[in-house]
Amino acid sequence: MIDDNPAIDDTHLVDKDSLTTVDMGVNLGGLLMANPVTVGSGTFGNGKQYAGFYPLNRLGAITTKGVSGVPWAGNDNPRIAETASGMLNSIGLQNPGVESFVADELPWLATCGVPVIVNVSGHNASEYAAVIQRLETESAVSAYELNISCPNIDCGGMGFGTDPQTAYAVTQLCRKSTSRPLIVKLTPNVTDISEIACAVEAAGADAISLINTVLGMAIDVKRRRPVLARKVGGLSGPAIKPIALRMIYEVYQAVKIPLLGMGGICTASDAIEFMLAGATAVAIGTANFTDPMTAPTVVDGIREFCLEQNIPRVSELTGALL
Amino acid sequence: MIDDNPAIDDTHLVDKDSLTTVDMGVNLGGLLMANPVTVGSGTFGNGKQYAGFYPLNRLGAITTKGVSGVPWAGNDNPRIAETASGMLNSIGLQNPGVESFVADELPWLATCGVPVIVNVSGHNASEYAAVIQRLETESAVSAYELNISCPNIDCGGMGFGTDPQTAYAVTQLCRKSTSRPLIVKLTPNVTDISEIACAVEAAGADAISLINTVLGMAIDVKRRRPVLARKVGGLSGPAIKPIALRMIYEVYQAVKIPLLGMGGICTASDAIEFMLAGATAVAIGTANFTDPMTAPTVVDGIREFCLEQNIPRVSELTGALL
Amino acid sequence: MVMSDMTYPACNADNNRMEPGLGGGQPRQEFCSVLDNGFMAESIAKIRLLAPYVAENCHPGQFVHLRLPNLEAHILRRPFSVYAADARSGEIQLLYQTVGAGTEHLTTVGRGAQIDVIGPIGRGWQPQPSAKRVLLVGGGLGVAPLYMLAASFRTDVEVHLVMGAQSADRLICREPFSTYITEPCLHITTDDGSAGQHCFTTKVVKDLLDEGSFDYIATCGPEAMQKAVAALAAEHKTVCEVSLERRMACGIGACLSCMVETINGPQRACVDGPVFSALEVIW
Amino acid sequence: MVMSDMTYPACNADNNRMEPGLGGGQPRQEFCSVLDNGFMAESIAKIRLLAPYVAENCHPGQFVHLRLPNLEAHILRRPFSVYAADARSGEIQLLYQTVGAGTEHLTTVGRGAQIDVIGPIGRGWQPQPSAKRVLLVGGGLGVAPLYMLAASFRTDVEVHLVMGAQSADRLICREPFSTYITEPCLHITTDDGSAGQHCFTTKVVKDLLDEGSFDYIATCGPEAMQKAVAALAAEHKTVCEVSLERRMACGIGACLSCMVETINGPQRACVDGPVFSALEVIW
Ligand SMILES: Cc1cc2nc3c(=O)[nH]c(=O)nc-3n(C[C@H](O)[C@H](O)[C@H](O)COP(=O)(O)OP(=O)(O)OC[C@H]3O[C@@H](n4cnc5c(N)ncnc54)[C@H](O)[C@@H]3O)c2cc1C
Ligand SMILES: Cc1cc2nc3c(=O)[nH]c(=O)nc-3n(C[C@H](O)[C@H](O)[C@H](O)COP(=O)(O)OP(=O)(O)OC[C@H]3O[C@@H](n4cnc5c(N)ncnc54)[C@H](O)[C@@H]3O)c2cc1C
Ligand SMILES: Cc1cc2nc3c(=O)[nH]c(=O)nc-3n(C[C@H](O)[C@H](O)[C@H](O)COP(=O)(O)O)c2cc1C
Ligand SMILES: Cc1cc2nc3c(=O)[nH]c(=O)nc-3n(C[C@H](O)[C@H](O)[C@H](O)COP(=O)(O)O)c2cc1C
Ligand code: FES
Ligand code: FES
Repeated sequence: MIDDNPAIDDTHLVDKDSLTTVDMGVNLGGLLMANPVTVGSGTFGNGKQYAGFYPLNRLGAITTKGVSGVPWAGNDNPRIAETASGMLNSIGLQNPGVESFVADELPWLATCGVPVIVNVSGHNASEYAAVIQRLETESAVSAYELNISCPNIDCGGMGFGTDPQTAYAVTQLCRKSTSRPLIVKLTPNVTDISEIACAVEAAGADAISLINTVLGMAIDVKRRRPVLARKVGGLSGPAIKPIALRMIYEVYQAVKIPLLGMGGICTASDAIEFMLAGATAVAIGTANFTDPMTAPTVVDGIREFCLEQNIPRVSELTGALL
Repeated sequence: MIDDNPAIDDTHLVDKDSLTTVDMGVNLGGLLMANPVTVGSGTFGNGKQYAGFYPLNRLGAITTKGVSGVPWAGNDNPRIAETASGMLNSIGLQNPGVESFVADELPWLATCGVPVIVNVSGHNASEYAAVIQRLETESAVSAYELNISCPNIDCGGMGFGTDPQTAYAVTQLCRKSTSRPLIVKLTPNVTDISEIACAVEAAGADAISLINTVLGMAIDVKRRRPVLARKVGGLSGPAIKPIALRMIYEVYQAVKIPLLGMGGICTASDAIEFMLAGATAVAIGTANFTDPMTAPTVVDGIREFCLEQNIPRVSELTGALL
Repeated sequence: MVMSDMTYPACNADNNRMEPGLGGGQPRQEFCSVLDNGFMAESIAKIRLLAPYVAENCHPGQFVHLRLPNLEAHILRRPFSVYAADARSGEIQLLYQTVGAGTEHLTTVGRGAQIDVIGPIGRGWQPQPSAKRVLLVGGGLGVAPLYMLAASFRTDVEVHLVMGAQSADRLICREPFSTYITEPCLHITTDDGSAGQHCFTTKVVKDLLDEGSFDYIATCGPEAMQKAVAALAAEHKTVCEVSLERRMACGIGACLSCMVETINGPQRACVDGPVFSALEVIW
Repeated sequence: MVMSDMTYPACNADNNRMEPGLGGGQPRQEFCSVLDNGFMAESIAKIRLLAPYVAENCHPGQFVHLRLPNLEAHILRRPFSVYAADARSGEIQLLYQTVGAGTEHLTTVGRGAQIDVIGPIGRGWQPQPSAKRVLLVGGGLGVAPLYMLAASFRTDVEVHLVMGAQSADRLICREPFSTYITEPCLHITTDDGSAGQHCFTTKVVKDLLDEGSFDYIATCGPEAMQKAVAALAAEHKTVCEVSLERRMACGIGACLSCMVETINGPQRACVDGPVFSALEVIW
């Protein structure tokens, strides 16, 4: 899957018994990452908030908050609820729109020394494509992640990700707009995730990211109301890890393009589980809230694991279940 | 929904300020339960194992382990894995078959003084119907729960619950075999749970139970293998509660028949959340493992809540979101 | 639990809105030892932590975001105002009310336990340096973020405090506040009349504003109370700041869980607040 | 940590297969105080619990299923063999090895903490009452369920023990066992030769069986070792019981997580075992 990456094609040089360094580089559908760890869109702002905790170039890539063509207001408060080993959110892709993103966020992101994956939202296929077209001339952008899986907006979002035809159509239109790496992010709220994965692969996606949040709900029994103003929201965090892993495992068998795995990753061991199931790279989402140092800690832990296990290239972990 | 239950039609007699008793009775599609709490099939054996912890007539009903026409061997070991606030199982409906169930389990169950819901499994529609036909003459049986949602068998099980046509067909065939309350248990592993719920309602189900387990996976990074011998399994426990609640909430709006809610219930407050979302009764599953006293504790807690909140009949909680 | 032996950092008038995590007095993650933790009244407790960075850098009105120890299934941190901070000893104090699983559990954490703390966070109080007569209004545990503010004024500022509680036994901070605010300026109210005046804080605020003018009002407590205080302040054309609570995930400006509607568009309670100009907020 | 001042219930030959939860000496839920908890060797610890019901009713080879305190996201209990039980004082002791999150965390639980315990559970050892010369074979922490068994034999029974460990410092129970089994009958092996013979237990078992006949063998430890011991026993036509570990959810026979393949069909390790006749097991 990533045989075309010359930087990591040196197994023959490595003396397994004296491994002192690990090649942490991965190639996510054309996006070269110095290590396999990025962040989950929407859980990391546009990076500034975490820059005081560690230099962001310790990440393999930054993934931005969802960006749409025009400003979106998002949903009413409360927007979050805590659940057992997880949380629900119904932020609703609040964002100031692509122009403001280009003006206020991109210049700073360009200075971080790390690839930038822009997460793209829209209410219909042409809105997605319009965001991409606007960003094509921006050199700070390295790749796009199409969010066709947000459960928190009424029109667009998850609707695109539950139907193979619509998923195909939006991917194809965006594909025509860019030759940059195009990642399509899928929703787990489907009967057959492989079917959707195959559709977006056929439409020209370079990689697939999964999973977005699982539709869920919480109720306040005293107030007799849903906790979230929007009633339902997206479940994320450790609770959903087994669901995410299963889907990575299924999709890895169904498609040839690489996978960006996420859903409840908190530790290096979690991340390695995702890679073994078939992910080329992984994203840290909700765990950023629990511990802002999660992402660099996971990077270090993956490296240590490879050293211990005499694995010279991290990319060897991908799909390497025995 | 349960207006036809005369036993609980006495609101006008109750002085709200001096509530000292609560009518805990519910009517689950014709099955009268003394309180709204039963157990999740497969998490309670056939009851004997818990009879030493409390008298089983503290439950509203006992739900048996899945029963098939002939003995089923189940899956290889390991069959379980612990996950964050949850567990995976791939038991695979191991059971000694309906004849052995009738000979070895029913006589004892008949002595418990509590309705018995037999959970029915099959590889095809006629196998389900055959189990029901065999049990029709057994007076100890009060209701059937069709498990068309088990993720742990290759043929049958969840396959029935992900397609509305098949769900309709199996329900219809079983409906023809019995006039006892027929509950159909749905899988959450679908894009649109309401569609399946409507299909089984149209086919004559008296009630719907949901959710069965969510398909998931765990990987042992050191051994580089899936933890479960069957690789994937069903996720249950508190982790899935938000998913279950959301599905109850959706299905309650889609069908008229009553719902038996389950998925991660550990406390009375959890159970009340399910009732507010639309469940007429609830089942305690995985929590039996964590604490064998969960079910009676939940019954007591629901009663206390009703007393505190001046709710004379527990059935008033069903769907009572403000 | 005596507070009077502590000194507090003076209020820094340069306390601008911060984008956290960019160095300077920005939030950091500290692993803090619990020095002491115990009830002060029914369902109200105080925890003392060794948090040198927060203690040194915290402005009045800022908060910390802490991870509940030994509650692994509760993955979100919990925000608490810094009640007191002593840069010399590195100690901070938080007051908290047991309202749910997290705060209930927090009461079981003993001396010596380690707590993962992010702080100091947010925009604190920003009284005009020229303010000469100021009014602080705290309802319930809303007094917590007002204590460092009270301590921050120069001695020539006349500081009034209206402190409301359900009942006398819940007036937990009366004594410490008396170091900075004494009798004629200290106005107590209780819902049940068991101490001070038998009314809500807003009644006293109204009377005080009617009696004489203030340069600055700071209020924290139930949102309905803050809204009412804000309305009174607006009526009397008095500068007023409020401190708003929202459910928070990240606590550092990244997730947009904690939005407050303002006339300047949606703002994050965690880093654009929790203290807002009362005129800015769309209630 | 001295064991010799404890007495143990005699082995009950009527210890039939139990369907738990039906009264009598059946499993109950007890909330137990931790009396003591500490390391005995690297990654091996002993915990003492006040568990009067288990202490009174436990047969050698039975286990308890305990809930990990303060690990709310770990919803499954953990099974541990009862190492020692004193009906008089109500105390039980467990030996445990830190192998994962649960056992790691258990080491942090201090004196006075409460642990939710279900027990005693399962089919214990069932040596023939007529047995005169018996052999116990314990690998690693597999010695734990053998200690109460050793204590249960009448003094006219010749009890041999083969005790294997990785190294000398991990031979944690040598001293307590010596109350019941002395020199010529105590056979030590270590993987690294740092104590006793430098070999696996199975080598010694083979030698002993070749030298003279035994009436009964009981073994616990790594499954490969148990299988090898079972094969040697079968060769020598000696009655042999093994104690098997399986992942357990309920621990009381309800969930079918813990199946063992036997010639009598699938059996539950928790209640049909953990002790099985070696001849019954399909390895
Ligand atoms: C900036 C700020 C400062 C605060 N300062 C204090 C203080 O000094 N003392 C004090 O007692 N409380 C304070 N609070 C409220 C405190 O954060 C909540 O009481 C606490 O989070 C409740 O946690 P729980 O687990 O006990 O409740 P639960 O209801 O079980 O919590 C569930 C979820 O809701 C959130 N939540 C519940 N109530 C509130 C609330 N009032 N505000 C924000 N989130 C909430 C929790 O953080 C958690 O994510 C402050 C809140 C904010 C936003
Ligand atoms: C009947 C019986 C008696 C036992 N007696 C002892 C004893 O006296 N001393 C001792 O140190 N250990 C004993 N064990 C093993 C002990 O239960 C496990 O080491 C322990 O559950 C590991 O928990 P963990 O959270 O540290 O490991 P993790 O690997 O994190 O646990 C994950 C899951 O796997 C299960 N698991 C992991 N290892 C085992 C195992 N070997 N057997 C069964 N389940 C396992 C856990 O219970 C849990 O459900 C016994 C097991 C059984 C079945
Ligand atoms: C608060 C919050 C906001 C999110 N916003 C977005 C978003 O804007 N675009 C998107 O594609 N995914 C969004 N997600 C989904 C995450 O990127 C991620 O797919 C999901 O949370 C699962 O990973 P986790 O369990 O590690 O958080 C959001 C998740 C959370 C919790
Ligand atoms: C070990 C185990 C065995 C189960 N066996 C069955 C079964 O035989 N038939 C069935 O319909 N559901 C079975 N289930 C599903 C439960 O009845 C229940 O629907 C599910 O676990 C969700 O509820 P919970 O989270 O409270 O456990 C089983 C679940 C577990 C954990
Ligand atoms: S809590 Fe995340 S932005 Fe305020
Ligand atoms: S652990 Fe449930 S049957 Fe043995």
